[in-house]
Amino acid sequence: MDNQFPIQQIMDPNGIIVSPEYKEKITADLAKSFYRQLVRIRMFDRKAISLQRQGRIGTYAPFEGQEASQVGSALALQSSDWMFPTYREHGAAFVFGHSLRNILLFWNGRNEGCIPPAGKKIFPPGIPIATQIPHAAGAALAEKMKGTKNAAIAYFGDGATSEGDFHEGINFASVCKAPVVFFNQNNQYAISVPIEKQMNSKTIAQKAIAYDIPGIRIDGNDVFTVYFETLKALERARCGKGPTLIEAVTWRYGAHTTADDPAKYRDQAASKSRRMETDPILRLERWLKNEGLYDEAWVRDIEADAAEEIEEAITEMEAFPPADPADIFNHVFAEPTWQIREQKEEYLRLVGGVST
Amino acid sequence: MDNQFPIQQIMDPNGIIVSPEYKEKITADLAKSFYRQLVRIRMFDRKAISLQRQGRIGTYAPFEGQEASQVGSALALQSSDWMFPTYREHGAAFVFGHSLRNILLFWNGRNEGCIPPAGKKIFPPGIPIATQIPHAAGAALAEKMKGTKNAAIAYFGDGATSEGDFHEGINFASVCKAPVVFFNQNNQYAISVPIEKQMNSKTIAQKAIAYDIPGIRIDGNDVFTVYFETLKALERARCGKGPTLIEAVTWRYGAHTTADDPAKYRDQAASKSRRMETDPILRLERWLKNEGLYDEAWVRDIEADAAEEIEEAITEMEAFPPADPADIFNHVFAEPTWQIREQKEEYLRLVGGVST
Amino acid sequence: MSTAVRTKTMTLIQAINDGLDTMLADRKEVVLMGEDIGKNGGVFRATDGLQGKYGENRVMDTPLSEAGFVGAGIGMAVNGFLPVIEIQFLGFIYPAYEQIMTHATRLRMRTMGHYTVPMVIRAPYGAGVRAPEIHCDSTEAIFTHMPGIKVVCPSNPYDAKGLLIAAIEDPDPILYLEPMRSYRSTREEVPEGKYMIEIGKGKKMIEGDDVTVISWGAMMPIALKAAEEMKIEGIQCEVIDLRTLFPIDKDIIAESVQKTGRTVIVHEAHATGGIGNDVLAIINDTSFLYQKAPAERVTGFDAPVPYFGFEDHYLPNETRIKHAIRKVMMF
Amino acid sequence: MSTAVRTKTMTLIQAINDGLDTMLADRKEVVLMGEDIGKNGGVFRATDGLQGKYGENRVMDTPLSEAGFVGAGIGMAVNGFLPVIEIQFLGFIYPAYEQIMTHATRLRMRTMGHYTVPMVIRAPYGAGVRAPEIHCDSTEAIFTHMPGIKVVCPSNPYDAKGLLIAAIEDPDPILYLEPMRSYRSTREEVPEGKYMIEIGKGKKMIEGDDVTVISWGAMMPIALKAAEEMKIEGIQCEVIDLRTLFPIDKDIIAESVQKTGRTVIVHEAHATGGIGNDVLAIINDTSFLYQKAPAERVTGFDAPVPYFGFEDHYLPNETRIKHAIRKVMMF
Ligand SMILES: Cc1ncc(C[n+]2csc(CCOP(=O)(O)OP(=O)(O)O)c2C)c(N)n1
Ligand SMILES: Cc1ncc(C[n+]2csc(CCOP(=O)(O)OP(=O)(O)O)c2C)c(N)n1
Ligand SMILES: [Mg+2]
Ligand SMILES: [Mg+2]
Repeated sequence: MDNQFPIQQIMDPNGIIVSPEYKEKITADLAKSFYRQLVRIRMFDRKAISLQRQGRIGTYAPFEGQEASQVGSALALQSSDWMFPTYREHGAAFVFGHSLRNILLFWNGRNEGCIPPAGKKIFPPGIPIATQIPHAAGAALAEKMKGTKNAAIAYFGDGATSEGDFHEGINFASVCKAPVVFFNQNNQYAISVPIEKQMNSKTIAQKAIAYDIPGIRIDGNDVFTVYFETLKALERARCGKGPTLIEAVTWRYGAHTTADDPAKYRDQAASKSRRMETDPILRLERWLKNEGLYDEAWVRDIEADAAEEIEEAITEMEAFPPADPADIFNHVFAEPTWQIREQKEEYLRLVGGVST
Repeated sequence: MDNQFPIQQIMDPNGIIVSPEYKEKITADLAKSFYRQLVRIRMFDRKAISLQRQGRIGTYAPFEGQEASQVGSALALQSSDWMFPTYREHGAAFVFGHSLRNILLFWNGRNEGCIPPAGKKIFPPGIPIATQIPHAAGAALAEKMKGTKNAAIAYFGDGATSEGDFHEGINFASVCKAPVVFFNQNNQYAISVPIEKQMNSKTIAQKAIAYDIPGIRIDGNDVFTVYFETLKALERARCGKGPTLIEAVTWRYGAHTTADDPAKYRDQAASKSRRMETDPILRLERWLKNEGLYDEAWVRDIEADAAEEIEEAITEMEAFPPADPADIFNHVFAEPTWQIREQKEEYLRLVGGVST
Repeated sequence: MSTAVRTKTMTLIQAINDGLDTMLADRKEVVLMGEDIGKNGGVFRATDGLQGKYGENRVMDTPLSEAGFVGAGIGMAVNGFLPVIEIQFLGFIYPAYEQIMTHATRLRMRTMGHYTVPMVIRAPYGAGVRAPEIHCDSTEAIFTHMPGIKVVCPSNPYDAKGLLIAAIEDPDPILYLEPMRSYRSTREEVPEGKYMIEIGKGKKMIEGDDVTVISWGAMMPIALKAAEEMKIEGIQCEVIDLRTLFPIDKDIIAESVQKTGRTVIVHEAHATGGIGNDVLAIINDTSFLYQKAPAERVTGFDAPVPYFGFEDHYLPNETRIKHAIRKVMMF
Repeated sequence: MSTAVRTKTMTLIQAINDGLDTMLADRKEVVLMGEDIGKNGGVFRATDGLQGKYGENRVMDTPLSEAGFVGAGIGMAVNGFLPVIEIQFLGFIYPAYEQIMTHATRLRMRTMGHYTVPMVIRAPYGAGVRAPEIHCDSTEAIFTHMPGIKVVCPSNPYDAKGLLIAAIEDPDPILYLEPMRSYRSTREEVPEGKYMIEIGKGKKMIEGDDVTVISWGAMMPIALKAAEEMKIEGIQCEVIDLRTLFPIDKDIIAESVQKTGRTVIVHEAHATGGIGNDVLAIINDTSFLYQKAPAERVTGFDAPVPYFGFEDHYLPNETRIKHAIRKVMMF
């Protein structure tokens, strides 16, 4: 089956374009905007890990190694589209326009972190695996029923494909031709469980056949392929042709979360060699160099900008007002029930707070 | 996709063998034993509907039209295999050796009807759609772990393929190569919902690709195909080659249950013409006639035997002792908790019963 | 209610159909979703005729996947629609339990009101109609325990329509339980057009000074009958129809129990963890000193709902209710 | 217990690991199933080292599908095995709710004892460890309401091992809840080898005459601390660890409440529909006339468990418990 679903690639690990038909489409501007986002989110990811180590945020899920999948797919969206990320796609959410301060607040246990900037249709990071897949199908169907050209993208991992919600959500979307892209980041592990124990199929793309929708398997570390294939799938969605399943084959270098120790279940040497060979940023760097577009000063600028932006977000996050216990009660229903009113009042009286 | 999964057939609607390689395998004895079972379960089915109309049993789910799928698959089992039927496979269960009295008791709202004869591994009819699929996977895995050559068969309808449990159960079985056959009766309707609204795929067999297991699409009204393909799948299972998904394309002539009115949602003319053209019993009758094996007296004997057997079962069912309220309490746990003890005692005292 | 309002004689299921029809006409965001609700009009005919009238986009047959279509409904609700989802029987809601528990009820909280889920889930519940297993569950308590969803349950045609419209208009998720055995058992006058029964308010069905009898849904007719029969023994029951199971009308309970000092709670669900215990808690918290006897709970047993051959034994009946009333009187 | 039994100092999570190890060695039908329980030894290390010791057939990593592997576990249990299934966090059990509700708990009833499901489901529960959302739920009540399954919850290493072994030996399905915040908070002496704590029996942790404080699991240390602190105010609390949440030890509650006449119940779960109400029902039914004050419930609020930035406010603490104790004393 895997030979029916070869991994599609536009740029190989050496930064050489192997699908010449894309040569014209890949402009310097486009490539540079990709590079900037890749660097930005990697720097954020590393910083977040160190914040967690310092106890300045809670458990954190890093994505280093998966940046091309997140950047390429997020940049393919139009700004009025919907995004349904999981706990690992804050890179994509950031690129799509989420607030970095809010992303940090999320990882610091604050609901405020779930609120996207005005006008941005980003769902809170999905925690129960695969449950966001039916949501994306429904939100996309709603767009279709309203007669817009907006689409939705749902992210999920390889492990998520085992859940019933993966199956039910895609089946639903396929039947009603909802404008949605199911974007799988196959990083080959669900925490400690390797893909061979997760499924008997060699690819995730082939699961699309069950729903008679296109299934595409791509090199998730090649930002060009990710971008152009997502764009195509979104285009199909907007034209009423229904959903697409994209399998972006990738790898996380580090731990599942900062609470995880990958040495328990896999040889970290693989991560090391992948870092050298198939890294998404290095690869684009090689292309930029091949094209003579790589400019150290420009890279330093990008990095400096990103560093500043990240520091600012951290400052804002840390200056954020402390959690207000009233908020536990204020958002259960539009109008609080008597239980909530009574409990809130009693608790706030007890802690000497003021009912807000 | 449907041309990748053509409907396999050994005997065509005119009772002609179209797959000559089976000619030798189809002996007169085999064919006659199939015929006897087909007649037996159809007679039972019709009788059950009339019992329901007379208020002698509760709501009943008829299977007329699907007899070949049930007989062929049930006869392919070995007696130490496991059967996981739904509410529509009492035909298969009967053929596999279930007690007709108990089947009737089940439809009369009696738990006693869920108990198979000693040594027969038949699960109670599955009511929540698709939930039996993981059970079959687990029971089959248990056989494998015990080192037996026993297999399991799980029945389910076309509608069931939309449920998460279908997906999770098959995925689980495929990963651990459990010896189980997933036997789908695609009667093309889930109550009123036609298959086009149930799924975007043209076949159910192609869903096997998602799990990299064999998916086979067969004429579910051809008892020979059903029998030989189920036998093959069971053989694969016993050899450690894992599960198979069989899609038996068939049709129910009548209502979903006696509480349903199919005229609300489909043209019953289709059922009429199918009865003439593709009926599973008529087809085998045509073959028997073509072969000169059809013998009116023999058929009358079969029918008389079946009628007698059915009447006996009805008599037994109706002579069965009335429901004992103590049984509500007696089988919740191996040992009743205090709640159950107290509630039982109080209730039995109130109705003047004796605690048993 | 204005006296000029026209009414029509309806069964409970007709009142539901009428309520759906009213809201489909009234608000274009309303969409119905579920298994067999289209051409077939629902296995109980709750949606009969509606697909013909409003089209396949407004009245959608879904694939057989409760998690899938409840999840999709959440996505639609967040994106501007008002889904009214039919679960064919309450016993088949369990596959959607995760979607309801982790999303429908929490999206408002999670996003501090940025995303909300104005969705109604309708589900017939309860035993007593000789249906197969699992079709007869009465598991409201696994939802009333779940913050973020309200649970309502009408016992008569008038309330059925008014509560349904209120549920659809409510900005939060609502589980709307339908007493299946009362679907066609009685008819009454139901106003045409739009009206609402306030969610969170119970109703006094009979006044009385001796014992407060609290129930709802399919148990109401039985509770009312038992109360009526107790008059022969000189016992005046005050019967309350809760109508909303979360948030329960605390005031109506407190007021009545403070008058009678005696309580009998009747429900189909299991005793342990049943809503009867929420009522006990309300009495404990509001009316402790008024109690003249321990409250009695007449409920389904702490055993799974049995096969229908046994269901008459399982279900609370007049005999058990009267027994409990006598017990609280004689304490 | 014989005095010759050797013991070892263990945390609660080590005691669970030791209990699993003991039973894997003792009964060849025991198989462990779950996500990440193999090489990884579980995200909390409950199964650390066990796959290495007993092999992949006895300690199986499953695909990420709670309904699938709980359903498969039911099939295995019916077919001769004793599955011990890990749900990574209680908040991820909801996809398996249907399998538990309609099959694990009902197969014995359905077949009048012909098929049974001797299965244990282990799940860490509760807030207080700064975990992401849904990882912190305490939803035991949606299982205690479900007839056919028992629910147990240890608060200390000794009980953890003894209850786990009893659960595995029990012929019926058991939900075994693990207080995640107590996994490593204390160590105590735990006997080597096999021993059992009787399911359905609570334990008196402190004797006292004034107020009965009832709790379990992760709330026990806090309840004990509050009770200890009340001594300064001259109030002697009797503290009971329920240990089993269904069937609750009715006798230990009745006996204590009949002595003190005052009750405070402490749990993490929401007040409405929480097990606190089951305790109220037991008091109502057994000890009505002994009550000197309405019972107080100190619980999680009727709001979803919030993000961890708010969880210290959400969780019952000593202040709230002491406040409740004073309240029942001053009534
Ligand atoms: C329903 C559910 N079960 C279990 C978990 C615990 N869990 C969190 S992440 C994870 C693995 C997910 O793997 P995958 O889908 O491959 O995504 P990745 O983390 O690799 O991005 C698990 C089991 C969960 N969050 N939800
Ligand atoms: C989880 C669940 N949802 C809904 C139902 C109600 N229901 C009973 S049968 C049925 C249709 C099943 O169709 P299919 O799987 O094609 O089987 P068939 O009845 O055609 O044999 C439905 C929706 C159910 N039993 N379980
Ligand atoms: Mg992964
Ligand atoms: Mg069907």
